[in-house]
Amino acid sequence: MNIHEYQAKQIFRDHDLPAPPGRVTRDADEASEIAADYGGRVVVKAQVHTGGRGKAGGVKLADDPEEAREAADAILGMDIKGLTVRKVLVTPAVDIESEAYAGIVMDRSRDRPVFMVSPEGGMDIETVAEEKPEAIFRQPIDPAYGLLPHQATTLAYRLYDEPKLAKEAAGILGKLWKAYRGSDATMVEINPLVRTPDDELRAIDAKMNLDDNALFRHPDLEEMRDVEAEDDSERKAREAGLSYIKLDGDVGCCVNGAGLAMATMDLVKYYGGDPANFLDIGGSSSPDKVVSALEIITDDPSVSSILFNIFGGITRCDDVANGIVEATSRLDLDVPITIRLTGTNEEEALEILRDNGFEAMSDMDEAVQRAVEAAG
Amino acid sequence: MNIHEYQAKQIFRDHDLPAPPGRVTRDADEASEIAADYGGRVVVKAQVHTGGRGKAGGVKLADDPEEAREAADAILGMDIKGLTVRKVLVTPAVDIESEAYAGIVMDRSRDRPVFMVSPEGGMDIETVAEEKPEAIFRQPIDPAYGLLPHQATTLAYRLYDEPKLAKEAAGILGKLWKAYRGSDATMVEINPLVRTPDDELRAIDAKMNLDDNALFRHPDLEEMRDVEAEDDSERKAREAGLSYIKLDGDVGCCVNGAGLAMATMDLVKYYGGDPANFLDIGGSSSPDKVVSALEIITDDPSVSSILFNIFGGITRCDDVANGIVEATSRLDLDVPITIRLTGTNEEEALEILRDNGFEAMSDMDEAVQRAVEAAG
Amino acid sequence: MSILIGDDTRLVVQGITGRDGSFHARRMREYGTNVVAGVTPGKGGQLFDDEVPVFNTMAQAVEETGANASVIYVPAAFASGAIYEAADAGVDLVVCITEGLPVGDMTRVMPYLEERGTRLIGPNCPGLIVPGSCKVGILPGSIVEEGPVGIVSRSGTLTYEVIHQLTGAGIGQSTCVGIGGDPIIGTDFVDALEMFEADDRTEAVVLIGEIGGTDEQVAARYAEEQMETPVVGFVAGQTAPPGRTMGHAGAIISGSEGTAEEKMRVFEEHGVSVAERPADIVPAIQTVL
Amino acid sequence: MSILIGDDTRLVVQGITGRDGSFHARRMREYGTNVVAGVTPGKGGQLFDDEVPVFNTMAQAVEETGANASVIYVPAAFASGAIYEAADAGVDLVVCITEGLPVGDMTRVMPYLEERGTRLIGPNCPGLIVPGSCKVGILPGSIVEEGPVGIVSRSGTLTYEVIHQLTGAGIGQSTCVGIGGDPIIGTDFVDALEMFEADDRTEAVVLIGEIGGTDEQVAARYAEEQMETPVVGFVAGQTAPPGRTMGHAGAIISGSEGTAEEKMRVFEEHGVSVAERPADIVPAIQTVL
Repeated sequence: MNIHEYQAKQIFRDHDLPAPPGRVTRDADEASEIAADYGGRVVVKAQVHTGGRGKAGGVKLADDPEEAREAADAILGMDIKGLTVRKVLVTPAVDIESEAYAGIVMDRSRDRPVFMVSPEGGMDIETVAEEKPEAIFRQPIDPAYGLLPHQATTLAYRLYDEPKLAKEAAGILGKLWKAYRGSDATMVEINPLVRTPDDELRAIDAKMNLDDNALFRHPDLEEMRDVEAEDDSERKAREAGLSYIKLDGDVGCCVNGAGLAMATMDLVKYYGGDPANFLDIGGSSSPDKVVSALEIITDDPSVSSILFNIFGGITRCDDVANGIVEATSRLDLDVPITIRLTGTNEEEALEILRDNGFEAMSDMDEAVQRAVEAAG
Repeated sequence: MNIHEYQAKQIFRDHDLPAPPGRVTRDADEASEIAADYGGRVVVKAQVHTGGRGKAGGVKLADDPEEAREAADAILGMDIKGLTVRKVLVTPAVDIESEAYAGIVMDRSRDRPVFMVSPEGGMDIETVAEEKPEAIFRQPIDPAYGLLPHQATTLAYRLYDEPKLAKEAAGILGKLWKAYRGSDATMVEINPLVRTPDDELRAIDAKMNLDDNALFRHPDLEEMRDVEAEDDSERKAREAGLSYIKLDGDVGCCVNGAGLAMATMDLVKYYGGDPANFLDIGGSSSPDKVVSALEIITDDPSVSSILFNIFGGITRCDDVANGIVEATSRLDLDVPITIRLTGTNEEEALEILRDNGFEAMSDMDEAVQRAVEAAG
Repeated sequence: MSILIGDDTRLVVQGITGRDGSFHARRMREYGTNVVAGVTPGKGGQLFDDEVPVFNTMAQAVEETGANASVIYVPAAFASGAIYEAADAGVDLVVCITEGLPVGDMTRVMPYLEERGTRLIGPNCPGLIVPGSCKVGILPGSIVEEGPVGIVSRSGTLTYEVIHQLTGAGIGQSTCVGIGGDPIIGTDFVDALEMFEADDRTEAVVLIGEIGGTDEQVAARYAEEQMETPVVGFVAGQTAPPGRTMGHAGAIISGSEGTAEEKMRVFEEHGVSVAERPADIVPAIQTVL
Repeated sequence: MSILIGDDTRLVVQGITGRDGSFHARRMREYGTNVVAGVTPGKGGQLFDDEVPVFNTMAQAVEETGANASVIYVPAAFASGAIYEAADAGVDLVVCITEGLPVGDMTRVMPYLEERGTRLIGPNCPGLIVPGSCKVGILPGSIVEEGPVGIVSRSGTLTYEVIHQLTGAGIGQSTCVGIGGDPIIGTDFVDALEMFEADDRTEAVVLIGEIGGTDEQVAARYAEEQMETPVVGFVAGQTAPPGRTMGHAGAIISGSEGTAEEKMRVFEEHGVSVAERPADIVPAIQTVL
């Protein structure tokens, strides 16, 4: 789960990390009031789930409350990489002597988190990795031990030669690890970690990704989910326990299993069509799930053909068939449906479908071709 | 460092372990008052650093305050395995349905702690190990992971079949691990862990050994040291940074290095003498340490001959020689001293000693023989 | 012959009294798997289906029955605990069907298993099946057939699809292994390929990958350098957008390395036959057999 | 030849600016040890004795100097941290002279080192010396002499005594290793015996044990089963009372196994020549050489 900068900074502050104060608002007038409260120069920052806000004009300096109002007004409603800005963070500006980077990501090839720091902060770490790879320092973390004190110190000396600064940075890295581990994050980043002219260190930007699978033990973090930022249909799918991602095509796909769902999308493309979505109705799917799935697919106006591809294993084909019958009787469907069913309780399913005027096929390629043709 | 039952129980309670309440006193009248406060039956228990209190009569049941006074009066001042009882613990008696054992010790051969439980509690675990080894269950603990929840559960089911009791026991074992780890203990024991007739679990006795090397991070635990229970000379040695253990013989030994000190004692025995002590003056020994060492040795009235055996490495022989000269000028020594010095700055040392009327030898066996003869 | 499981497998079902555990314990027994025990804390002493003893702990189950493998059907919050417990009890193989394990839990589980030499399949996997002999997990027994092809896959139903097509074409399987769709898994492609290479019944291997990570690339290099057995590869997710998690927690493209195109390119580079569609797998296998 | 250290050793001194670290860094350099760097956090950039560069971290020291071994002279509270740091920096050998490390710290250090293949000598040990070539630790260089006898010991000064007597009798040493007196140590008797057995310069080994634990017994069995090189054993603490810690944290008799008598009995049982006194070691070695 992605969270916003202002939320990540709240987690930072809860872990005693030096994130500057800030308040979030959806209103330009309030942005101006916040700026007045802080006094002096502030930064107004778009809160959206994507990088590259700065380049897109989503981050603006404001010298006084009036400028803050103007900045907020310009940013709110802005479209950044397809996402609408609904909130801005107003935060006192910090003087910058130099910028560093500190982050923790999961290294899949080593089955463990890796801590990364670079004295080259402020830009995308991927850009640094390309342009100046020797400026990135990595420390794999033994998950049973966590970040060891000497590792924090060693990383800190990669950023600062001065013992006083290195000591402070080591403390910050230690707390960053605790924030990462304590929140079950899969990614955390301070970029830039700013050194001020009077040698203070400040986390000027904060990014965090939380492990969806671990949210059950963090109800407070689950509340940070920005349901507004989600696509409506994706939210609906999540709430129904379905895995759904909207795409640009016109063939709506309803499949059981993520791998088969991807393979089905690929096959739609292979036969000249364009998949409208990824949708996995999951393992033990009840008729209810099928109803929700069909609702979500038909809510998408681009969909001009619907394809069911079900391989019954734990999923029972008759459950899916019942779901299709139920959903089509409730919804006023005006797009053609192609159904492919095979596996557990296939016979019962075919009978249910036939009894309700549906045809079903058993070959995946044929079904996909039919659905692509139906989309026209 | 050994601590008393009442201190271990305090650590237990700090970790939310079900140790019954109790108060400690040196006074039989106060014991009676405590018993009156608690009301009902109490147990009066000698607080000494040794096992086998029960057999020695150091644990008594008392039905009323007057009996508690009598019990305390009988126990206070009692000698148990050479130790004088100075304090008793007065604690409400608990009804016993069954007794189990739970403990954690360091397993040197595996470099890790091992958790042990047995449904056969109340007696010495060594006795159980001998008489009914199949009733002891062991779980080595991975030090980087600590006691894992399933390990606590598995051990708990070794003690109780009933899920409710096993669940409670698992919680207790988890807290016992935290008490062990959090105190840097080298041993902890609940024996017996009592099941009451109404199915409550209670830690009726508590034993803990703390790692001396880790006390620097537990100033609160360091305060639990019972200096009264230490031999005077051993306390003095500890305060002077010396390693000293009093023995029964008459040849006082002053050696640098624990291994050489043991080998010297062995050699005294080999040549027909009896070592009066183990004494290691340590690595970088100053003249002051030598003075303290000589004071401690000469405080022992059984000593009739003193042997110095010094192999200079980090220890400089001239430092030791100066210490001997200084100490002998301050103390009124009436026992013969045999000195063996070799290694770093040996020549300077010999000169210092000669100048002050001492003779010194360089062969260890000769020196030991001489010291044994001098003891008569 | 087979890999990992077979007639000698003595299986414990962890979570046998739960909804999924009991359902699949029955399916496994029907298939002929030797389910010697079940474990559910607090339900020790019961008999499952009047025959399989249930224990409170894995340690007791293994002591009493000599079990050497376990399969886990417990909720995600308790699944890593079940894996640790199985490892401590000393079984050689642990198959974790449960999905949704926090990745942080898995990072800590892995070194614990490695130190103890315990092999994990999964989590978030369908398990494995040796046609005609033994099934551990949820793979449907009805679609498999004895034969010479080993199958290793990150997917569930896509694997069933492939098996179904192979069986339909008269090509049986030696062992089918679903290694799971999570970013951190116990047994990876290379581990499975190594075992298939050593298995004298397996004459060809189908490797079913998907987007995310670089395990397919590593496997391709391994196949070229260490294997004589031919490998046919398929990669799901050619149309998946970058940066989105496609159902499986591990199926997410970050950077250029995790794309299907790249994986298929590396397959080809290292002599692994690439199947563009699932339906291309059957002819590809017929070619190499 | 020698074991563990030699002319190829490139040593970092951890804690080089401290009292003990600086003193012994000088002694080691005088002896000819190639001290390539020192580490003291916050003192990076200095030169020790105008020649040895000091770094803030072990990682920097190893990167800049290609060091392959380190020796630790830092206070007990920081010593386990220094061991972890050395392991992460990638040196092969870490020698920890510091005494007084909490045993709990050591239990956690050990598996960390094992996973990384880092060898630890100590803690609470005098280190090691190869006469005429290299010294790492605090063993006095003046008492050793090149020769055929390997020495491994849990003690410090007792080892000096034995070396002194051997040298006095004209018997030189191949390598002398003090493994330390703590209950948990990195390299034990068996590890050292294995290396001595493989070392073609070592023709006989003196093993100096003491009360506590069962390492001597394990070593005796190893010597009998795995070694051709003869071993002479000595055990200090024949007169030590049970249950008391004799200076070394590891020297405590608990139960019957840890007594000197038992250890000497097991030595004899397994063909290790037993020296009753230190002075018996020289003739015993002369017999086996």
